[in-house]
Amino acid sequence: MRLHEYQAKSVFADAGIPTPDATLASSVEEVVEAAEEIGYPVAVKAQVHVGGRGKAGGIKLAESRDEAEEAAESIIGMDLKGYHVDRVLVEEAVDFKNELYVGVTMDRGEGKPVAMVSTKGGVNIEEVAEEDPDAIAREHIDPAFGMHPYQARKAVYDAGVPRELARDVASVLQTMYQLWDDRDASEVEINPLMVTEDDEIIAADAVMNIDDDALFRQQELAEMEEETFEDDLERKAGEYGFDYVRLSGNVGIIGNGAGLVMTTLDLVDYYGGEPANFLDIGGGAKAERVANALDMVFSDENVDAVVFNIFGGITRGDEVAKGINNALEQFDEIPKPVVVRLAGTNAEEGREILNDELVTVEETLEDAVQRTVEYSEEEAQ
Amino acid sequence: MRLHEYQAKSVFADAGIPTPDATLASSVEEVVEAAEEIGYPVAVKAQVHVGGRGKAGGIKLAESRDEAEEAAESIIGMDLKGYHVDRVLVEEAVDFKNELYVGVTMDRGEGKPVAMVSTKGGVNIEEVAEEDPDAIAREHIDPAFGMHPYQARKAVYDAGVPRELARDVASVLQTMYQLWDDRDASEVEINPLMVTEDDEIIAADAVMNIDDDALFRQQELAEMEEETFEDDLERKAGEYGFDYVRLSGNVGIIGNGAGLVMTTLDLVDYYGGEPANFLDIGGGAKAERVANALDMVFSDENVDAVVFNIFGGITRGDEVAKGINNALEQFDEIPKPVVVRLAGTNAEEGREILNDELVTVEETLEDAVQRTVEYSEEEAQ
Amino acid sequence: MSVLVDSDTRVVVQGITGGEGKFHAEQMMDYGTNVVAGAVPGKGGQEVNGVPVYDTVHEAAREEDADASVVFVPPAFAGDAVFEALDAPLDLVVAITEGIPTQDMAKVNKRLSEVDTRLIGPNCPGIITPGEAKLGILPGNIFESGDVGLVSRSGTLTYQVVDNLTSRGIGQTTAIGIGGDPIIGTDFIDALELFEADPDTKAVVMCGEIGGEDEEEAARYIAENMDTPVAGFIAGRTAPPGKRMGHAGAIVSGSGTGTAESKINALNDAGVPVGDTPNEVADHIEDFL
Amino acid sequence: MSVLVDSDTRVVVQGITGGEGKFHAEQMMDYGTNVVAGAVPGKGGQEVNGVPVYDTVHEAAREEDADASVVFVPPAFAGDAVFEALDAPLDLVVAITEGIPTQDMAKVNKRLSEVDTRLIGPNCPGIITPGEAKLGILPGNIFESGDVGLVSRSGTLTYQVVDNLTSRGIGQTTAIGIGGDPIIGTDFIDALELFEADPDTKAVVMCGEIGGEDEEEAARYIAENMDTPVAGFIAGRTAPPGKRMGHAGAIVSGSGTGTAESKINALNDAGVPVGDTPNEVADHIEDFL
Repeated sequence: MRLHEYQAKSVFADAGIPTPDATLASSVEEVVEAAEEIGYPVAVKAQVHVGGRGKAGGIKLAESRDEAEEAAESIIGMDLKGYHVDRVLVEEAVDFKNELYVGVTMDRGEGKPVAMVSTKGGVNIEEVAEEDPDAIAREHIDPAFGMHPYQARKAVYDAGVPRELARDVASVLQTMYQLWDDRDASEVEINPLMVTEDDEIIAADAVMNIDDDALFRQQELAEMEEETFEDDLERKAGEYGFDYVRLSGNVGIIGNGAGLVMTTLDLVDYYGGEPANFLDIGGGAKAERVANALDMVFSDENVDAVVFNIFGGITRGDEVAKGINNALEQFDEIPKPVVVRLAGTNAEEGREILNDELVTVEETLEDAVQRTVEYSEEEAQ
Repeated sequence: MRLHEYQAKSVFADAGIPTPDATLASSVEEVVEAAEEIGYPVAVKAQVHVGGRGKAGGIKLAESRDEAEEAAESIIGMDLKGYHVDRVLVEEAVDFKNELYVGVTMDRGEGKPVAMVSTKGGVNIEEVAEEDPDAIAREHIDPAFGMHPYQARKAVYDAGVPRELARDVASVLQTMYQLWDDRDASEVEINPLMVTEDDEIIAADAVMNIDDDALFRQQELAEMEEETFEDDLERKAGEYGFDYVRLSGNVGIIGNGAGLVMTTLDLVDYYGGEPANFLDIGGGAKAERVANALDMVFSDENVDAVVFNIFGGITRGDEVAKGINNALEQFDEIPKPVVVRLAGTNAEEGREILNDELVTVEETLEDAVQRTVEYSEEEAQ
Repeated sequence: MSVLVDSDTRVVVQGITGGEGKFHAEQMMDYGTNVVAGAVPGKGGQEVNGVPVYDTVHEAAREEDADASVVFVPPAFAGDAVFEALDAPLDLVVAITEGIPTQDMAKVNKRLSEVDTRLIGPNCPGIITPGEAKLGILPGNIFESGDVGLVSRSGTLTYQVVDNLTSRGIGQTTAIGIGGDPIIGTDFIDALELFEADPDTKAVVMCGEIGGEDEEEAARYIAENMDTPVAGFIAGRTAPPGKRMGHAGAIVSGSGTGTAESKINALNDAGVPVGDTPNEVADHIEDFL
Repeated sequence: MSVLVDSDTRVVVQGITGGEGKFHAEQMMDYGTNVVAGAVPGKGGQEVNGVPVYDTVHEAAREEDADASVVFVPPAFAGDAVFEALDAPLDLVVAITEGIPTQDMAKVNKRLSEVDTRLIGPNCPGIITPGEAKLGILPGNIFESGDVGLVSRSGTLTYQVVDNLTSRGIGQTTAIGIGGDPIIGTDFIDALELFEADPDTKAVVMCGEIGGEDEEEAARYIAENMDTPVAGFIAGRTAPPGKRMGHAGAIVSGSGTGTAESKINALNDAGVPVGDTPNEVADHIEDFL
């Protein structure tokens, strides 16, 4: 789960990290009111989960009431890389002489968190990492001990943060690790951490991503999740409890197990088709889940044909077959061609049950995918 | 720092551990009022830092108003093993079918905390440890990870706590470890943890000792420290910042460094004298500390003679000598004979400075102690 | 022969009284696995499928001389269950549970560096030595005893590849599902090392997927240390960056690390042929044998 | 010869800009100790007594090739300072600071089990190899180079015993003050092991005190592993139970463990003569040589 900038900033501010004066607004009037209250210049910033908001026109600086109005009008309601902008953060524009980067993330390779500090803030840190890796000081944290104070200091000094700022930046980093740890974050980041002329530091942006698997014990953060901002189909997948990713093609894909579904996608591509989605119904799926999965792909207007690929381990082929039959029997006409491939536990029983007036049955993965791609090409014409 | 029972219980209760209804009282009237409010039977318990309060008459059960009055009269104002009882805890007397023990302490040998559970609660756990060590389940905790939930369960099951109580007792133990860790405790203990007829558990006593060295970061607990209950001389030592222990003899002992002071005590004993105190003035002592130390031992009515034993490392002999001269010159008459032995850094310079009209100077530790013991015997006559 | 588990392995099932635990304990026993105990706090003294249940893993290990466990404990408590098994200590812990918080696993990972116990998983189908024992949820019937070792980050994809092998008469020494999470116990290199040391394993299938750099590191390991031939498969060639493909670990980061292309190239550079389809993997293995 | 430190040891002083740190850095240098750097956060770039100061121990170690440190950091920050030195990593860390919270030391103790660094202290006077180097606050002038190793939980008591030795012309190989806290790095056994292995150490003095069971364990170690003769001293024979005698570790528990009597008996049983006075310890050592 990714927090919005305004949410992350409020979490950071509560923990004692300095953030600019800011107000959330969802109308032009509210933006102007907030801007007048805060005083110019202000930044008007779209609150959507999209990287590179600035370049895409989602962040505008306003020096006056007119400019604030203008910024609000152009941003509120805009479509930013597919996301509709409902709300903006109106924020004091901070004068700065320098931009730093501080963040904590999980280093998969090491299996432990890593704290990072750089004096090259304000730009994409992944670019810095590629072009000038030495510009980022990294300090791995032992998750049993947590971050020792000396580690925060070391990262800050190693990064070359000026000595007069070191104590404050180290303190921010220590707080960020604490948040990372306490809140089950997968990532926390301030980029840029601005340095003012008076050597004050202030978090001009804020990123906080929470481990979805830990939301059960992060109630306060879980409640911040805002469904309205998500893709409709992805929301539906969330309700059904599917792992789902929407893609740009026209071949709907349903399967059990992430690796197998990914492989099905790859085979669709391999045989010249274009995957419309990743949909994993998980293990041990019963009839209702099967029907829900079909509902998902049928709801996607881009889908022209569907491949249903099940390798039964826990999942039983006859259960799946029944589910498919039941789900499809409710239609007067099947909306899109469905190809089913069953293997593993009770696969034969399943294939026997499957109503081949409703679906095309194939025995091998390769045949099923090829057939589906053919259907999708026919339908697309 | 040792918390009083009522303080420890309030800390435990705030953390969610069940404790009996109780009110602190400092007069007979208050006791009766509290008892009437709580309902009989109640226990009236002296709040002093003394082990074995019950046997010594510091805990009484009252079934009625008269008995409550009687108990209050006998306990408030009593002298309990040298401690004056100012206050009592009036507490709901809990009906129980069983008494458990739970505690967390530091295992010095292992250098890590150990959680302990026993079904033999209600008696001195150290006696249980000696007579029936297997009756105590011990679980060492890795201080970097803290107590894993399974460790609390394991200790509880290993101790043979009945299965229907296991979850609750494990939860209490987990909470106690958390308190131990969060509050820099050196020891937390509930003995007995009573089990009622309804299989409820309740902390009938509570011990919580805090690491003095960590009080700087335990402000809330540090504020609970109640000077009024302490020995006057020990309080004075606290104000002066000395390590001081009052003993029963008549030879006052001042020295620098715990090991050397202990050795001086031992030598006093070895040469037939009786130490009146342990007083370590610490390293690098300046004139004022020297004067304060002399004030301490002179204030002790039991002291008949004083040995001042300094081995200079950081501490300079000439500084100490000046301090002794200055301190003693303020007296018209030196209240008790003082023997000084200086060795180490600038010892010779120190011995030259020392005013031997005020003090007796000896070169070796053995001679100094022997001479002091002689003085103490003369004075005592 | 086999690696890690065989018919002598004495197994504790953690969470044996839950739905999944009970079902799979029975499945494992039916397959021939030597399940000697269950461990569930508060359920000590009960029996499940004739297997005695203990309150703690320590007690189960002590009383039944167990040396391995399979964890079917819900994600909120699974990290603790793994710690319990590591500290018992057992020799092998197989964690099936999906959805353990990553920070819990980071702590488990730290403990793993301190003990001799091997962890497989979490979020994995388990491990099977065909005809001897399975610890986990793999469907026993698709496996056959033979010469090929298999290691995979994925569950059903493993079954797919095994099916392709078995249907050609190519059996397996042992198959290890290492799991799809970002932080796991046994990784590719650990498994490859075991297979390389096993004289009966004549070839190895390694099924990777997008995310992380374990496949790249495994490729380096293979190039430098392995004589046993390896064929590979990488799922997720068509996955877009920044989207998690089901598995918590299957994600191509924004900076472009973790792509299928990088992994396939690394494997090819190490002399490992990578199949475009699961069936092609079986072709390569057939060539090796 | 000597153990642990000599004139080649390259020393960082942590907290060199504080009053104590500065004073003792100078004292150490006057004694001949090779102090190559100081480490104080925020003071990097300064010089103290001509010694360069760095912001981190890592930097000091890297730039000056240091292998040991002495910690003069206030108790609230000293645990962290020790971690920093352990992780730098240095070979030897000597923590002089008194009053470090016990729970901080329990965490340090855990880290010590993971690294190769040796910690001496905390709450100790340090270590000295007479004529070569001292790391700590011991008064150099009372020591003399010679054949006797010394290990002690106490500071000034050590000086007393050394004085009794030196005044008879008995010099020391190395003297180690292991400190008076309940949780310490190097303990008696560690130190005894070093002396036993040092061919130049012909006899050892071990000064214990009440509290804990380290002396009893050391006695067992001596009986089983040492050829070098050992003489002992135990302070606190007259200490009442339950009262802390200055040192955080010097306390006879209510249950009667940690008494001087128990320690003296254990040492006697191990063939170690225990002096009633410091001077008697010197008598025993004289007999050995």
